[in-house]
Amino acid sequence: MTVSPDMQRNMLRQMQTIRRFEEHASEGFLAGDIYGVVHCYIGEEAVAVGVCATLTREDKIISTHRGHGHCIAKGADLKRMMAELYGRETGYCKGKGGSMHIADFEIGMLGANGIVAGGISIITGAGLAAQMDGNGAVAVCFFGDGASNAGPFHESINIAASWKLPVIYVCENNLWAVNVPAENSLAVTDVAARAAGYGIPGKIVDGNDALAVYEAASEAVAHARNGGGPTLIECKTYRHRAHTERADQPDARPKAEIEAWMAKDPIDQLAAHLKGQQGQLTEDEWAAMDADVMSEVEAAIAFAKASPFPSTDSVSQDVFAD
Amino acid sequence: MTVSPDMQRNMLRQMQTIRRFEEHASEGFLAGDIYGVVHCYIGEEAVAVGVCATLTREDKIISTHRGHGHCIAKGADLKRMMAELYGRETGYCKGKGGSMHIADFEIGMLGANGIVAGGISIITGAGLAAQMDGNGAVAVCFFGDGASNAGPFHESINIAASWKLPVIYVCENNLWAVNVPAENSLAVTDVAARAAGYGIPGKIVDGNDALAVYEAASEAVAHARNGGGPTLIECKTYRHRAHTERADQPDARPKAEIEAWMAKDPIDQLAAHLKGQQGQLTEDEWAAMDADVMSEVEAAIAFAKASPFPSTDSVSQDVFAD
Amino acid sequence: MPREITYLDAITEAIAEEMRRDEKIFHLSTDAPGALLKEFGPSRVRQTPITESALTGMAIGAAGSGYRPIVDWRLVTFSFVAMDQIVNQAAKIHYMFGGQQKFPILFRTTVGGGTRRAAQHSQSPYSMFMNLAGLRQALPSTPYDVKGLTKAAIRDNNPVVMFESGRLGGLQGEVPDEDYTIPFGQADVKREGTDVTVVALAWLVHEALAAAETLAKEGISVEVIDPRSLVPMDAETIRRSVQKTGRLVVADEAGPTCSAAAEIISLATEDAATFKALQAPPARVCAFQVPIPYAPHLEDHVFPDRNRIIDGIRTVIGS
Amino acid sequence: MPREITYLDAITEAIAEEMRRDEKIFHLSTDAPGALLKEFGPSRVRQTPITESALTGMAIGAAGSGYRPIVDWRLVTFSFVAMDQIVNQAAKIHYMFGGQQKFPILFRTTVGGGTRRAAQHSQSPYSMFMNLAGLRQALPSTPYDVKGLTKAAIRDNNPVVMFESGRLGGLQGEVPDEDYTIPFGQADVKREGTDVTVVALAWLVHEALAAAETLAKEGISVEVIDPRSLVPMDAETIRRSVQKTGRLVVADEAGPTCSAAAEIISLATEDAATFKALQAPPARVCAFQVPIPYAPHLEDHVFPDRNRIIDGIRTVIGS
Ligand SMILES: Cc1ncc(C[n+]2csc(CCOP(=O)(O)OP(=O)(O)O)c2C)c(N)n1
Ligand SMILES: Cc1ncc(C[n+]2csc(CCOP(=O)(O)OP(=O)(O)O)c2C)c(N)n1
Ligand SMILES: [Mg+2]
Ligand SMILES: [Mg+2]
Repeated sequence: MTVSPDMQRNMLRQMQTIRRFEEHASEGFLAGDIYGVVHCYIGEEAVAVGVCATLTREDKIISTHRGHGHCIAKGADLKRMMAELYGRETGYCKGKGGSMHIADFEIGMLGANGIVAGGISIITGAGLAAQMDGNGAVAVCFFGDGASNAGPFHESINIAASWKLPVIYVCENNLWAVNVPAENSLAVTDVAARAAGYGIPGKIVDGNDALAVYEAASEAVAHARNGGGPTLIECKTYRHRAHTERADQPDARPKAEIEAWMAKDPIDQLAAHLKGQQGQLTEDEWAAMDADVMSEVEAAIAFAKASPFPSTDSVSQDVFAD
Repeated sequence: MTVSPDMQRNMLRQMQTIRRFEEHASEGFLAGDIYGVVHCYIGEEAVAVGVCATLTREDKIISTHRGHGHCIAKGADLKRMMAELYGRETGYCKGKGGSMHIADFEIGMLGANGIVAGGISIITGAGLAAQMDGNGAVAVCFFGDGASNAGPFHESINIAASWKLPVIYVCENNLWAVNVPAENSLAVTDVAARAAGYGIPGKIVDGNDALAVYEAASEAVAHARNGGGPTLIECKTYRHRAHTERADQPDARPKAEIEAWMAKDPIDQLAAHLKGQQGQLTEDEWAAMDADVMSEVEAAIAFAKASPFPSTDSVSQDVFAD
Repeated sequence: MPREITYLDAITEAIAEEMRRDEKIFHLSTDAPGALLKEFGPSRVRQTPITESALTGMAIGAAGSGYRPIVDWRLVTFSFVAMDQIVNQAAKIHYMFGGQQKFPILFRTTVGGGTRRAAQHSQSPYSMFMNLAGLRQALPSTPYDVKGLTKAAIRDNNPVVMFESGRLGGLQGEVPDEDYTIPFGQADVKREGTDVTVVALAWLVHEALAAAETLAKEGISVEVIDPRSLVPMDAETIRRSVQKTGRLVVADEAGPTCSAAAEIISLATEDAATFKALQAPPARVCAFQVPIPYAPHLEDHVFPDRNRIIDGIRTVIGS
Repeated sequence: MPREITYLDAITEAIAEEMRRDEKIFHLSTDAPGALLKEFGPSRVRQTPITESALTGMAIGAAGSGYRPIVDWRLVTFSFVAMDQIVNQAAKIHYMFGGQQKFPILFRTTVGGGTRRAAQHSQSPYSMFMNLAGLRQALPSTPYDVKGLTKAAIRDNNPVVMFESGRLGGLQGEVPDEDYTIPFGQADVKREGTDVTVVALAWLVHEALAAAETLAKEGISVEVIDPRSLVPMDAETIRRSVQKTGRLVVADEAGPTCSAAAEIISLATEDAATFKALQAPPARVCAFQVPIPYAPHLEDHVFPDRNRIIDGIRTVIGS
């Protein structure tokens, strides 16, 4: 499958946007401007971007506690995202959600979620809605290796497979769930092996290779749009940072493992791939792209900082819809 | 694997005991002497008996809403079982549990359960206890095809497989869950296919053939006792009766399907097998065995009927243990 | 033209009428209701695997995608496997996401005992749901109320939990032919009286009415209030009644601890005017705080009934 | 010799001491506590998959097989995925099976807000558990109490839910060196007073003590009662206090509806002697009945604190 250089550059830019956004999210968190908890996606950008590049605005996705990357890849507004992290009125959730709860239903981003595996059945319901709509839209479920051991994974995929729902289940196997290595809690090496229990295709893909992810996702999306039902795609990847951005937390992962994966950075890889193709990306263009991304992120920060905090009266609003 | 004729006769007798016990449970229910709900196991006796014949008293089992067969196969006392159905003080649960909640921890029967898939993690914990005890005991989980779609199935088997717990998961695939055919809710034809997602052996066996069940269970039990971890055994079987004994309930199952399975009655099959072996079971012996079983069941009924109802004071007892 | 239909038929009618009106409504449950399945077919009335948790989540996702799902958990027992989706998702999602999307969902579920099905299948845990913010809830006691509240619930743009009383499924009552809804948050005075207020829920409404009838013969005038809707709860109607009668008994099939009855007593006593009017301690006439036992006479002993309500009333009026 | 240790260390100490004493005790959680893991190793302090439901069920099975498991659900948020095992199994299994087997299990879980982690991760739903029959429950407010109650919980032959206040994890307090337990069902009078009774839970105990200190300067004498154990609840101590002071405020971090606060108000008002002694309506000083928002000033606005307790006290004493 060939991905046009334009598209590759777009993907690279999105990946870099995720990275720069999160680098700031971490800083802002450590500075005390961003509250609660921040889980960074850094190192895994190729998954969200590779998958979402195959989707249209009508398609839906759902995310996890590690949600910034999925939001950005689906086209969320950096300003409203950052404002949400800053707890401002202009944020996606009016300051009520924070990092773990960003959603944008307008663009089909059905939300980050503080519950491991909590979104899997929700997006499966969106897949049912898409099937009932009959317009060929699909729904994509992002979830971790840890989530693949939880009941909702099983219940939802079984239903999606039985009903041939247009859902793509994308496991981000970053080998760890907080401080528990996947090999200690996953009875099989490959989450994709579980597809056999539902009679659906299960694919393993290098989750640090955006183009490989794109290719696998394209096939799964086409399969789903054609009424073929769900696919389980396992993306082998890794987070560069600790589980959250809290300063004092333990990280049980071996240094050598971290370094080996850092060397396989998905952004470096895609940039190198483009650079390796005559005329597709020069060092200067790459630097300019990054500068552009940085200024977009800075604009988002400025927007967030300039936005008012919500009024305390708002705590009683939106408990119920009209 | 050869099963001694003595053992075969014991198995036949147990199967007949389950059947006669339940024939009366149904009568008693329709007569208004047994209350609430009664789910009969009739037609599936070969599964409980074939599996439990491989177990010792130290081994543990857990059951479902359809629990009489498992109780009897594990050696429960018919009198106390019947007394429980009759709501008497002498019942296993002192009249507090009824048909859906019979347990006998003394013999390693950890209980019937009103929640589909509710027992799967409980018996997995008993398997963990057995592993920690280190005495080679195993734990057996009986559950339905319907339960195999539920989250606890997945979570528990994954843990058992990861930790190599000595648990045997026995799916009683009777093709229906109330009025929903398995083919509508199970994404795969064979529940055993799910074993691949946990890296454990998955076996399919004729659940109406007690000796085939015995053989499969023996292997799985030996594997577990030797530290090999869990096995998933799927027994293809069928219930002869409606989902419960309530008089007015709909039964969506096709008549022809019911009849075809009635013709494969597990008791008839084992009896025929024994009769076919010179000198192992004559018609008269079989009639005598049945008469003996009947009188045992009748003694249980008499015991139940002669037992006092619990006092109303007892409602406040056993909320907490001392 | 009012007709007599059962409580269960009233629910089915409500759902069927709404499904005819709005094709975005569909129904999910592990055993599809026959009448609905027959009229609307298997794509709108779906028989599902036994996965109440997944169904609950799927309803949220479908609601967030423009549908108006109905999920029948059936016995409230089974709602507990879906509790994460209920507590952590359905109740909070509208608020947590800043109100950006509506989630119109009806969750149906049967509560109560009396069926001799023991502890797991005889529960009345509505107060566990009431403790949550973000779910409308009702517990109707008559065919008329259940139809009107079910229709209101389906038209509501929020997740609503409709607790259907298992004991009342066969109860006959008048229901008009015309379309009507009953707004959430409006209690109904089922009988007027002057000596004591009995706030009763579901089946206990009927027991309270029977108790009132008995006591009327002794000249004791009992007012029976049915909150109908649990969230929001119509504190005003209850307080007004207690201010009139000076006495309060709450009758409920659930155990007392942290129950709807405790909430009603708190709503009454913490209000200055009501507190002032109260002439005797309020009383909870509830089930014993125990799991529900199987044997019929044990089960019956655990639950409150008209006789226990009469005793409760006698205590608060000091007779 | 009493030492000062933190609330969290007191819990760890309690568990470690009990684990040294009884090798049938083991610990299951999705992220094993470092100190316990180090001392007892990975077979007694197990890191598990993220499956709180399975862990809860496994604890029941292991308890029924002679072990004394401890399950840490961690945030109470995650207990909801285990709710079927909690409600339908753990709470009922001893009763339902006629008392034939004991199920000694400690379920640990962290409750409360203040961490800016928004609606899902800031919950205080203890009353949902209190509504169930069959689970002992506690919510301690000091290192001393949490150690003594945790040890009592581990030795108890029932499933016990220990609600650990997230806000108090770092709180220092005196804890003796010697072995001790605190029996369930005994409230503690944290401060004696004569004008008003404040029954407060967990973090609010400390806020109530601060409020009492402030009001003491105005000559208002506040009695602060900490129930410590939620099930059983020590109604006697609360009633005795209210009979003395004639006034009751209940302060809790949970929302008011069907809350522990509602239960405490009911226990007080339905008792004849206490009702008679009450000179003003009782008051709930609780969180607003909303999901918990993320932004710090919003979150802080939702929760009660010493100032709101002071306001509540002023209202009930009419000053
Ligand atoms: C039901 C539940 N249990 C526990 C947690 C705490 N928790 C948050 S993230 C996490 C690890 C998730 O691992 P994985 O699914 O692999 O995602 P990753 O963090 O690796 O992206 C845990 C245990 C939770 N959020 N939800
Ligand atoms: C969680 C849950 N949901 C629904 C039910 C109602 N129910 C009781 S038995 C049953 C069917 C179970 O099917 P299966 O597991 O195949 O067992 P079988 O009855 O066929 O033996 C259902 C849906 C239940 N008991 N528990
Ligand atoms: Mg992971
Ligand atoms: Mg079945």
